[in-house]
Amino acid sequence: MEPVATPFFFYLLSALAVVGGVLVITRRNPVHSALSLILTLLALAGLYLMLYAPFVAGVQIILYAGGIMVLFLFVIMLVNLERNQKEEQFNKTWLVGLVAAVALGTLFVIVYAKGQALFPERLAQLPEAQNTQQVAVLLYRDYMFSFEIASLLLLVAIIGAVVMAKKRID
Amino acid sequence: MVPITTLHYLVVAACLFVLGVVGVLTRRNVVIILMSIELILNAVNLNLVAFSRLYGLHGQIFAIFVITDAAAEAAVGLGILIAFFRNKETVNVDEVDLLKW
Amino acid sequence: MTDATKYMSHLELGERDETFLDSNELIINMGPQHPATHGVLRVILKLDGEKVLGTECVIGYLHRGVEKIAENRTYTMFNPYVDRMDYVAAVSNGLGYCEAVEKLMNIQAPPRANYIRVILTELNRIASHQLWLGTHALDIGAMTPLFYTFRDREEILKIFEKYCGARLTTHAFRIGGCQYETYDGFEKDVQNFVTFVRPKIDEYEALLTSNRIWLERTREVGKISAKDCIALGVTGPVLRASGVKWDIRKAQPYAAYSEFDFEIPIGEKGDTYDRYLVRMAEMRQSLRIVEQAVGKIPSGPIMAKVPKVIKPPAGEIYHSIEAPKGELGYFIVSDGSTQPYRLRVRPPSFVNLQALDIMVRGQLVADVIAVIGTLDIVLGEVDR
Amino acid sequence: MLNYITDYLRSNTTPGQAGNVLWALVYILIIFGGVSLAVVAMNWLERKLLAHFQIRLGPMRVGPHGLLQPIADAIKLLTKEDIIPSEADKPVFWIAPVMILMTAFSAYVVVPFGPTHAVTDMNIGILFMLGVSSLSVLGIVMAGWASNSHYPLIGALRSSAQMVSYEIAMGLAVVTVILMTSLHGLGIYGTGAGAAGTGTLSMIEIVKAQLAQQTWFVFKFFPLGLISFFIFAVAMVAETNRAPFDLPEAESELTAGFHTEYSGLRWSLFMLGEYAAMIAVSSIAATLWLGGWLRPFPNTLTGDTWDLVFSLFPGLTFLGLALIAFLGVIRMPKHAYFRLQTLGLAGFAAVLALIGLILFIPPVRDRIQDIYWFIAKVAIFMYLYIWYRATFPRYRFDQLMKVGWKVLLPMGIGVLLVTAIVGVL
Repeated sequence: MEPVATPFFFYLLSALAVVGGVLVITRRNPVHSALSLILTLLALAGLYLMLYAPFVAGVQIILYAGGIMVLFLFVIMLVNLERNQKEEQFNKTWLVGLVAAVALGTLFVIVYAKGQALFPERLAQLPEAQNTQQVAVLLYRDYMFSFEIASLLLLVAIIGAVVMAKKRID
Repeated sequence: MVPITTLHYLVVAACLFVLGVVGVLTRRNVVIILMSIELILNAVNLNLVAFSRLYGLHGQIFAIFVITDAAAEAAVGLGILIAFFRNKETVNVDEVDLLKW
Repeated sequence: MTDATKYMSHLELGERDETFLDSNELIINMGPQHPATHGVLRVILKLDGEKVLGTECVIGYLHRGVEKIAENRTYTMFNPYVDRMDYVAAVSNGLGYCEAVEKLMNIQAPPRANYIRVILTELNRIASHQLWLGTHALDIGAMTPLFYTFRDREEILKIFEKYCGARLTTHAFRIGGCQYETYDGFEKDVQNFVTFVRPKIDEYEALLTSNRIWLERTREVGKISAKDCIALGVTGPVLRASGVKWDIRKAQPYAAYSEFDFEIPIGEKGDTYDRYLVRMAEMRQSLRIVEQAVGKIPSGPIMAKVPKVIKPPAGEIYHSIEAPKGELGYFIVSDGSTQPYRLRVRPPSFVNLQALDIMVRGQLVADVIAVIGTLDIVLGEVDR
Repeated sequence: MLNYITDYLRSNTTPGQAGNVLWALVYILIIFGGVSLAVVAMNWLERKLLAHFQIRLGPMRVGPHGLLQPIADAIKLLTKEDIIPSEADKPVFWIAPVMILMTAFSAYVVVPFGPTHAVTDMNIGILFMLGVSSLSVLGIVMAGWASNSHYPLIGALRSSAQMVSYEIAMGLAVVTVILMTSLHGLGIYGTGAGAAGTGTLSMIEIVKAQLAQQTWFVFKFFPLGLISFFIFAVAMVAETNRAPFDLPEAESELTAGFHTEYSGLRWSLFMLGEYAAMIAVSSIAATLWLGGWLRPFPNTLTGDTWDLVFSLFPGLTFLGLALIAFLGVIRMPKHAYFRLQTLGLAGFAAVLALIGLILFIPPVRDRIQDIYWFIAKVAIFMYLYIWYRATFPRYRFDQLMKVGWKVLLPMGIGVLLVTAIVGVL
């Protein structure tokens, strides 16, 4: 069954994502930036749902929006300095950065314009109803080793974060 | 209306990617730089998931790994940030000009 | 004995910190408008995250100058004022004052008056402990005990009302004895109350004593050693919970206390849980005293021979009683006139409040609430 | 039109699965209205029950037995001045309550009130619910930060730390159940989405798995199911910031926690969100462990007679409520002042009795049964919430963290491991 009003939702969600992204890099107050980033993340979760990837969408919501962003907000509140907001927000090389970014964007546009033919327009009809089960099968069969490595990475990250953030007792 | 194709998603991803790059290159606040990196990772994720519709589920698996990675990166990055802030009372990157203090 | 001055807290309140990083201290102001400070106590907390580095009490929001007022009132006129200090235990305040003046004038209250005094004072002790239990439990988050204790405290207030017409600030006693003879059925009312409230105390204990969360919230919280207690002059249940068997009713018996058989419950560790247990046991002991007193109340006059104009001889006197909160002392200097030359009150709450700082240092913010509750302070008495 | 409705009622898919936008919207509206009504009812019930736990009467003035009190409260809150602190961050201050409300209500999208009574049956059902309810942390942090005041900020930080910690224990308990959907042992559950030994995240499929395995998961692999249920039941109280884990709004310490600076309508949105979240997590617990819409004793008391007996329960409940209301009418004081109230209560009783009678009509009876059992199970949890609040003191913050990380988390991991081992054996 074809989802209803696909273009409408696509444009809405993409607009939200891009606007959120713009706000992230322009807001003076880091908390506002973080909230904009949450908007982007949620819009992306919606896009994943439209791409028949419900599991990734769920992980996006629970891990990104509900986990990582809370961490960000926590840290922002810990280091939130009034003084910081009054300072110059962009560094001295902002012009160079902007030029580099524009060049990168142009590159993308060129690649997409040239390579449009490369992307086949056939859509693999992935059965949404079985998405989670299929992801699980792939994850625990073909990508078992990577999965274990990822868990190790997380462990290292936990220890690293604790070591970094722990108060030194002199 | 034009039907939504994979290319549409790729364009959105490209926009987010460029925004992330601009953020990393121009902002001074470390927290916002870290958030811009998250933007870049998300752009990549969108690409992966969009392609997974064409080439099978592997893209989604990669997206999940990227999210895992992002969690680890955020944890360590913010840990460093706190340690740094505790010593220097600032969160601006261009003031990180000493290797030791 | 330890040097008491080393416990006096001096917070440097100069720099205000803008951040919440745990490397810096945070100064937070609790009160005077705060639901858990039991009135208008203001506590300035110096925090490291949630950990308390130090406290400073700012008092005086309820200061009425009771001691100064005494110098401009005759001894009789000043009597009702003392009710307004510890308004939760007004009867005890009145007893202390009357006995101090009697001692100054060398008057002996008749035995029947003494018995009535003991009964009312002990009832008041139960009422005070009930109110403490309700509010203390509410501070720690248990809502229900409050309503249970208020239901039972109501019965005591009814007895007071029937006896002297007032419920809270009773002004029950006069210099030289009691103003009123007991009403018909007083003994029966008191007896009924004793049988009524015994199972109720078990009910409070059923709600709290073995409640795991209650144990975790009160055990090892706000510990104070017997040595520190003595050094700071802390008295009452707080002192007894630290293991010191000091109760003025036994140590220097006043009124008719030497004629009754009761025990002094003491604790071991001096933490909040022990203080809770001590007070619960004290309620039971008070019931025992009340029961004995009602059983053998003598007949006779209720007022000693007191001159019309109370004019104590020149001299000074210190008399203290065991109020529900601790040692309540009155120091009166008389110049031989009808008004005291100087009157000084030693209120238990005021002295006990000093212990707050050493009890909460190193503990968490939530414990400050528990400790303020367990000290059982009444701001009317702290500020006078 | 009528045909269309009856046709739809006979179908055996959820509107979301059928792609029927209209019916999905109708369901959403019904759920929104129903949950709001339930919150209002909860408000009244909580005050009444709490009062009776504490030997008081509770609201008695507005309407008979205070039945109209929630309406009076609502009017008061709506007409109250809406204060925004001058130093507050206005946009964030604005969005925070809306965020909490939105997350609380969007979780209901996947709650199965019956085999077809859900807005949609998502493939990631339970993951979606957990994810969306974890978003309410953001609302709390935003509210605390935007207020620009010490107490709300501390309340918000405490709250988010608490919710993030307990989410982990909660997730582990949920994973145990998901594992159970694939471990049948009896060899019955071999069809549908979870075929070939794979489990399922879909809320409806989880209940169907319980039906197929002929056991509620709370009793499965006794006592493993029970332990995981216990973990969830504790974690869910902490997750919704209710007593004895109500530290974020610990009245005696932080005045009112993250919503100290809120008043009027916005404050009522917080309350609405809180209660809606309570009902949402309770429905997760009911679905995952207590068999969702399944009636009690599905495997021992079988047969048409028992089916009939259990299908009479909804009607009987309403008749019972009507009876209580009638008793109230009889016990009303006979005084002119109370005439209106007595009449109102009698009318209320009559409405209840009428609903009860309608529920005895066979077609209605059959359709309503599932919903009735589901709501009954959720109601048990709501009662427990109130009971906890009346009984327990409040945990201290470090103790709360200790319970979360040192008790529930290892327990959750242990149960998960043992379940996996037992299931394979």
